[in-house]
Amino acid sequence: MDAILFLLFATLAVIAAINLVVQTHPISSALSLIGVMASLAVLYLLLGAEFLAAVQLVVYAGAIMVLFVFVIMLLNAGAEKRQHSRSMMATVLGVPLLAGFLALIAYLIRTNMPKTSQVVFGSFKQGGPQDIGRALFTSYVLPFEVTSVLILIAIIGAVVLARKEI
Amino acid sequence: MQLWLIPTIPLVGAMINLIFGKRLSKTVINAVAIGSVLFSFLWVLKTLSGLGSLEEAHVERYFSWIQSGTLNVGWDFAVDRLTAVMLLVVTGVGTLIHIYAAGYMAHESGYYRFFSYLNLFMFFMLTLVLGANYLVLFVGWEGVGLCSYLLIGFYFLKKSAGDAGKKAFIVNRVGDFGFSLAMFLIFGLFGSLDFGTVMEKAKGLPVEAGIGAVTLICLLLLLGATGKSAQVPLYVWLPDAMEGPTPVSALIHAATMVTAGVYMVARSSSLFLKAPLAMDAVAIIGLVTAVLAAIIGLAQNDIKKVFAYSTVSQLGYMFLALGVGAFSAGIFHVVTHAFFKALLFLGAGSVIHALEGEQDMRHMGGLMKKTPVTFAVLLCAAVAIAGVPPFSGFHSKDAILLAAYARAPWMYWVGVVTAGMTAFYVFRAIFMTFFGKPRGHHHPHESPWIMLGPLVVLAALSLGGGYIPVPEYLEPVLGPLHEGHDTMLVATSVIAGLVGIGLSFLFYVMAPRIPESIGRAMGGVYTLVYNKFFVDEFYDATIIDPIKDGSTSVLWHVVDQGMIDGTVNGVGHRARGIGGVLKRLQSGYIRSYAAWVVLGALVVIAAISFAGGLH
Amino acid sequence: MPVNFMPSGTDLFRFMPEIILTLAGTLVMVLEPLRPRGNRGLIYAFSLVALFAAMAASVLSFSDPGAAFQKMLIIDGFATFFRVLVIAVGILTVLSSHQYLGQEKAESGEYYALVMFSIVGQCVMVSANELIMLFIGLEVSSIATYILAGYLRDDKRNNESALKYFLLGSFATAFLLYGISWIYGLTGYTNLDEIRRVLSTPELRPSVAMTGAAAALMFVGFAFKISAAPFQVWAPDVYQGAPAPVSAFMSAGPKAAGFAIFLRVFMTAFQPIADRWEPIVWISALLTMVIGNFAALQQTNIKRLLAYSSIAHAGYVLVAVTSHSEVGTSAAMFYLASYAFMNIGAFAVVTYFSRKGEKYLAVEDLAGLGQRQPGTALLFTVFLLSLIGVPLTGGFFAKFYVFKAALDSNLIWLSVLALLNSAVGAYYYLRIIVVMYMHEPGAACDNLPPLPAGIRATLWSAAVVTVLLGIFPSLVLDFAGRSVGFVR
Amino acid sequence: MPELPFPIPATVPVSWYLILSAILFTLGVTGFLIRRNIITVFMSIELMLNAVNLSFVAFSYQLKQIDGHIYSFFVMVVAAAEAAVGLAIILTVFKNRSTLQIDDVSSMKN
Amino acid sequence: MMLNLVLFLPLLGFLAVLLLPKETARLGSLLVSLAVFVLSLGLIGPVLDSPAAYSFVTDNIWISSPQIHYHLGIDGLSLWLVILSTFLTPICILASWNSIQKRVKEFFALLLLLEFGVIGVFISLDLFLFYVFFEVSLVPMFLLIGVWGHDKRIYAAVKFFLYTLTGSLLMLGAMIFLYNRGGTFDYVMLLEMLRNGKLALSSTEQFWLFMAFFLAFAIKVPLFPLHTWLPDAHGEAPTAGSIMLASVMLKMGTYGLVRFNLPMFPSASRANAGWIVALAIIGIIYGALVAMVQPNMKRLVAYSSVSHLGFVVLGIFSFNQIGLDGAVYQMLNHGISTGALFLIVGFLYERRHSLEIKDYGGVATLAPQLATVFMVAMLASVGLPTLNNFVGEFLVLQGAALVDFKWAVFAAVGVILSAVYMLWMYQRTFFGDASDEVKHHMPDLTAREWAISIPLLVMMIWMGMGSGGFLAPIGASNSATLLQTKRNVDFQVKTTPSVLAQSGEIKHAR
Repeated sequence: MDAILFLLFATLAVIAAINLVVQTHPISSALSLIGVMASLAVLYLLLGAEFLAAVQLVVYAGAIMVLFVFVIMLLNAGAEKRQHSRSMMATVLGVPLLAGFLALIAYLIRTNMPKTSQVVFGSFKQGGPQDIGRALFTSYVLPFEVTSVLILIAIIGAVVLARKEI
Repeated sequence: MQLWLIPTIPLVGAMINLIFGKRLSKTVINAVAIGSVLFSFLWVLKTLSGLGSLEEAHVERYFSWIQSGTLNVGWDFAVDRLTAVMLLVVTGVGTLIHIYAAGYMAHESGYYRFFSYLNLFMFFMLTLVLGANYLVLFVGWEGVGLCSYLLIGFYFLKKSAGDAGKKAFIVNRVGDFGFSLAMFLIFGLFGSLDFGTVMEKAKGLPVEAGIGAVTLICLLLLLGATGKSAQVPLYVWLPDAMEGPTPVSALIHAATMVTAGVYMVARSSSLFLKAPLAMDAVAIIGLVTAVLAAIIGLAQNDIKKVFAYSTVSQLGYMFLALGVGAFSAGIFHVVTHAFFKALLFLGAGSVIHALEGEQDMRHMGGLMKKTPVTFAVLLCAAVAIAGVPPFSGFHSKDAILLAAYARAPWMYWVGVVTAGMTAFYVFRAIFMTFFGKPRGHHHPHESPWIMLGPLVVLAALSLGGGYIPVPEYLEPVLGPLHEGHDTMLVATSVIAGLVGIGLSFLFYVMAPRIPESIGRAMGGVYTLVYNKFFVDEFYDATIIDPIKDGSTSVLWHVVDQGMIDGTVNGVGHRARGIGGVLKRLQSGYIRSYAAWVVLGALVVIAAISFAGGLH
Repeated sequence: MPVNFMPSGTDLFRFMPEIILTLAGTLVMVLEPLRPRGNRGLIYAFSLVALFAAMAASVLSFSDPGAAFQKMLIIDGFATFFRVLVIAVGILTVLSSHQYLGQEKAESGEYYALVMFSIVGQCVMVSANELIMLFIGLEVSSIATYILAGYLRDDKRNNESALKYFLLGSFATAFLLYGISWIYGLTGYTNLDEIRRVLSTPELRPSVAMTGAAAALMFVGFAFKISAAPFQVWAPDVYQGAPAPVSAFMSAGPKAAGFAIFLRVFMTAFQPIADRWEPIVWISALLTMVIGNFAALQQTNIKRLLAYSSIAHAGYVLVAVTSHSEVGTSAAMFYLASYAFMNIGAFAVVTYFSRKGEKYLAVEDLAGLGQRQPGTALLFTVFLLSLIGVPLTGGFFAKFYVFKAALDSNLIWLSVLALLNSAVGAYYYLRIIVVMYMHEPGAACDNLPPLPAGIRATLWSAAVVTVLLGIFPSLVLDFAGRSVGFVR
Repeated sequence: MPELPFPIPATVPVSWYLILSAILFTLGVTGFLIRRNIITVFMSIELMLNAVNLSFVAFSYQLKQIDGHIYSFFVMVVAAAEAAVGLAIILTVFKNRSTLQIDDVSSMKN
Repeated sequence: MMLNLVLFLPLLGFLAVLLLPKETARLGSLLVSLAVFVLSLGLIGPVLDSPAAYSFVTDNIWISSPQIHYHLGIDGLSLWLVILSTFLTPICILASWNSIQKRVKEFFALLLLLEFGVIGVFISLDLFLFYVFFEVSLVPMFLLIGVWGHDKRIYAAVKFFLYTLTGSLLMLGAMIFLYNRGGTFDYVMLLEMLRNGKLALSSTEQFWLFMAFFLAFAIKVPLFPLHTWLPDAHGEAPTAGSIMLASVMLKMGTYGLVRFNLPMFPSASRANAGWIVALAIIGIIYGALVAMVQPNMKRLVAYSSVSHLGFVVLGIFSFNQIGLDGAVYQMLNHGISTGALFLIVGFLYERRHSLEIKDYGGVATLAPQLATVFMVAMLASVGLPTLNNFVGEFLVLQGAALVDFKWAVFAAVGVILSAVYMLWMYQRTFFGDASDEVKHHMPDLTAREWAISIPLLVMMIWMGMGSGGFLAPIGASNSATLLQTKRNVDFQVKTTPSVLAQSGEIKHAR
């Protein structure tokens, strides 16, 4: 059952990701990305990351992706124009590079990761909000606080770059 | 005995004239110039009389010059009998020529400069003969070369004068090249450059059979001597040197400086005696020079050039003497030659003075009446050089020829033929100048007595100088002359001289057509001789032009600018080229940049994961 | 795991510089709407005060060195060295920005706040002892810098610069993160000391190949930040396009911080597999030097030229890193310090000279500066000579220590190549000197405004430090030498 | 449940998750390299970050630790901040150039 | 203290001249340089007392880690070179008195900075300190050429800088290597360690270290084929720049060879002497031949420097007292005589504003004093006895001849050629008829010009006639150097003159 769920959503994620890559219209890509995120949320659940699965859906797929869609709409971005690609490097080297990259990483994982440790749904139970919250406000209190600076910067950035007059 | 005063006084004179001369009157300049040389002469006399018989060399050491490791060279002067003879000739003839020059140069600009240079020359010449080691000799050696350069180029507005001066200096440099190499070997071999030490040690060496160190030294010294004394193959500068004022030709290029080579070889006689091969080389070079110059002299029309070739030829005689081991005969000839050749030049100067600068004998003639004193003194010089007994040239030439016969008869015969030619061309000059009808448009006038006075003195010496017992005096230094007194041989050479005079009389007084027809008949040869066997042209074509062109087009343009600088600039250019390629990597496209990142990541991961460490 | 929600006093004390800067940045934002119309000097002065206070705090915090926040941070000599350095960079940046922003009519509190936040990020980076902390510090610093690069939003070059920096930066950060995740997965830790312990204990040791791959992925991220080849591609475009003071800032502050984390991670956590990464860094160092120096030869835009030069200098620092010894680390620290000052000095001249809209950026525009403004030209010359590495400047000792470290570790070929590279590098710096002094003054040198006080202060302080480092390098080097003992 | 022609394991190893993560990461990179719309390129980065997150969570599961979750959480926060700033930058680019073609933003080069 | 004063007074002068108003620059720098000169004369006495040891030693630690000493000292080798530098600087300042009209202050200040650098080079006893000064002297010269030079000045200046920098960087690498092996940069300590075997270098190491040092110095010398920066630099430099470059800066290379290469890497020095001598001899002849056909006076003199410096290198690598003494003496001689030549070419340039020989002719008529001064300098340069160059060339050739007579033969060809190019140039410049341009622009020497020329002329004659006083300290310090090169030498070059060997009579000490 676990395996089927994994295979199902993994396939879904990969298909959505491929769709993201092959679609020329940014809106289609954005929707595909949301698909990927949703599939991943399921996989997170399988791995026992309940809180993350929720955040993935609510914050990531919800809030962040809405921002993307909003900007796409705002800019009225249409489909990519079919034009000759000018990035020589990307055009020539792109596919072999990527294939090589994936093969390399996959090979490393296949040969080096233990094959015995199976993912069993429900065997890992510390992924709930309570555990996360405790960790965040004890061991990880500093990064947590520092991320607030990050958010502040993001706000300032948006203000600086988007407002009318300085 | 204050030997240092002998050269220094002329130096002081030179400096005074050089620095203040522009503001001094001619009288003062004369007084300084002639006075200083005269003083030197007198001081020489005083010194020599004070030194007595001079069986041993008298050495004076002043201060250290170069001191490095085992090399220790000082400013040392020495007098022995050889030096004494040279000193007397140099200061004596020098004084006379200075006096003459005061008259000859009276109307030239740069008067002070001329006398300054002339005095400077005296300084260096005296240093040359007084030096007690090779290096001090070399100082004089180079110094006289410098003065020669300055005086030849005295009329520097004329390009030919500048060229001639430069040529003299450079050709001499080639000789000096040999001389300095010889010095290095001498120091290497003997550990010293002092004449005394070197000669002492040389006497202990065995006679060399092949080309050993001593022979090499002697050959290199010979190279030096051929430069200074205008021997084959380096004689080419001397005829050109006639661009200088005539007193210069007389003093430097006839009487004194050019004999420095002879002096130097004589000075090194102990070395040469150990190197028979080198001796032969000296003799043969002397002979070849004597003959070659005499032949060229036959066909020259410029009166000074005739005498110049004659000088070369006579110097060849001296070398012949040295080469056959008759060192004292060589020096004897130096002395007599100084008298009669100085006289010939000064007389020629008087003629030129009379004709206001004309030097071409074809435009002279019939001067006997107009300039009787000049004619008389020149005639004295001519009979002396022609070897007519009992005048001075006869004695010295005779000594040389006899010594040559003792060495190898064929040398004697060549010498005799040369003597005949010498007599011929000298008298040719006399006849063309003083006999016949005037061929120029000038109004000749006799020279003033300030010029004629020295001529007369020299004439007396030319006539009677042969009775000065120079070879005998030099015996302690240069060894005795081994000559059998063979009357037949003496007679033959005298006859050769007389035949030469007779032919000359026939050709240039009795039947002036003959030379022309001979010249026509012998067309090619005549052209060859007239053009001095094209030696200058040969040197130009084989040495000078290739060096100049090669330096310009190959070394400078190809090697320096092309190869070396080309490489350097090429590296720079290549670097910029690489830069041009590398900056093309920055295409400006974000996706390309990302591709670089991916490529880099791939390589880095693969390398770290699989390649492992280098160690 | 005994944990407290409230951090202890010691923790806060050791974290004081960041706190000061964060509060100051926030305060600036608060003050911004309240400031009197047209008077920007107040914020400028306030930022300076805050930065000086932060510098004092970081010096002060070193009086009680140690870890903070459950070993998230470690305040040691190394951290203090770089904290002081990046704050000093911040001070010089603020000094040289004031007039620039004024002339571009873009002065606002946000700019200073962003500079300070970026420095907070860098301070966190250099004192981070934990990969996640390091990552967050890096992001704080980077995101603030992305915005600064595009600060003049109506300027096309600024936009392009920001976009390129942002996209590629995020891209590289993803690689870094991927690497971090692997390291976490393989060792179970993100604490550097723990990672080192695991990697150096044979029975705990995970697969070397995969650890290596993880290290490689992290290397990609770091190399990108320090613009090491082949990840240097973004730097010229970004430096060229960003506002001049920001370029100065980027090439000094974030770069130094990037090197700091690179050094700390690789010298601490990955020291056990040093023989694996050393060759990579060797090649990368060489490529970086070559690309930087050679590509700079043909540049005509002075900002772009300085960008390539900054790449080349990263190469020299990498030579020091390659030697992976304590000597090498201290050499790298010295290099970064002296480079920061000379480079900010050079950029400050560019900032001053380019004038409104950065009109005058061609090298040729500098023609005759030596006559028109001898003082400025002299200072610029000092910086350029230092960049060349002429003795009696900091740049010389920087190179010297790098070569010394490399030869110490027997990297003879790399040293020789680095030496030759620095000869190549001399050419393009010389060209600037040549133009300044040996060309006839051109139009660009007419009507030069007087040197503004801020830039004057930047130039002089940078020059004084450069020369001081050139005569008494021990001042800094001794401290660096004492601070490189990572292994506790 | 009907028999399948090939046996389906009841569970899958953690490494499968990791491989999925690798595939997604690579697809993200692919998107970055081949897409020409700036926004899509940006979304590719988000995809890469998601892949990383998956990797974190998988490792966290394997190690039976919670830390990986925390890291994922921070990555999300960072991604959010990046998204805000990144989209703002994209907006300014669009305002100045009226284009979202990534290859058009290449005025500085060489 | 004295030595420190001599070193730092020019630096203080540099700063002072920069800060003082423009009008005082000339006089101020002249006074400073004269003061330095007078002070430097005070160095002579103590050095003459113990020329083989270092006098006026200052040894402090400058930088603690890596330990770098501020170690100064002066011995017989460096004494005259320091004096030469201090002697020529006031001459350069006077020579530029009128000819420099733009950016006056900077010019004179840079001359003083240059003096600081070159003095430092000659008295540093710490490798690192030496390197620092070696490089520091580069910058003022670069600017002197580049700012105040002639048409192609920029190319020349950059070429000069890059050439020299490239070589010296490799030397820096070698120095660091030595430090890593020996633990110190201090020259005296390193030498001691090399002597007693505490620091043993394998022959490969010695070879590469030798090469690194050699390359740096050979570029500076410059030795064929690394010389092509020199004609450009000289051709384009202002008069003072040319003088300092030729007279002092080239000596930094040969000084380095004697000071560092020979004693520190004795066996490598001996092993490589063969090809180095070959290059030196090629340089002698090649430089002379190329000089001969130069149309530009300064370039001609520059190529003549290549030739003359070839003699110096030849003497150094002869490995005997005579050759080495000659080489060091020749450094000084070349400094004086070539300096004088450049000076007088500068006089000509100030009058006619051309360096092309073809633009001259007939100068001797119009300016006989100028012609005379040039004549003397030229004669010194061609090695006329009684003038200085002769002594050096003679010693070098003698020293070379003692090792291998062929060396002397080839090298002596250069002496012939030197007369060729110099006299030819002299003839074309000074003899013949003067063109109108020359006639109108050729006043004779002024009092100031005489004042600069006379010291040089006096030195030429003094050094040519009485070399003893100069050679004594040089010889003492050289014999110490030679002693050092004889230690730990695992093999010897053939030092028996092949020619002399045959006569079997050679029994003299070398």
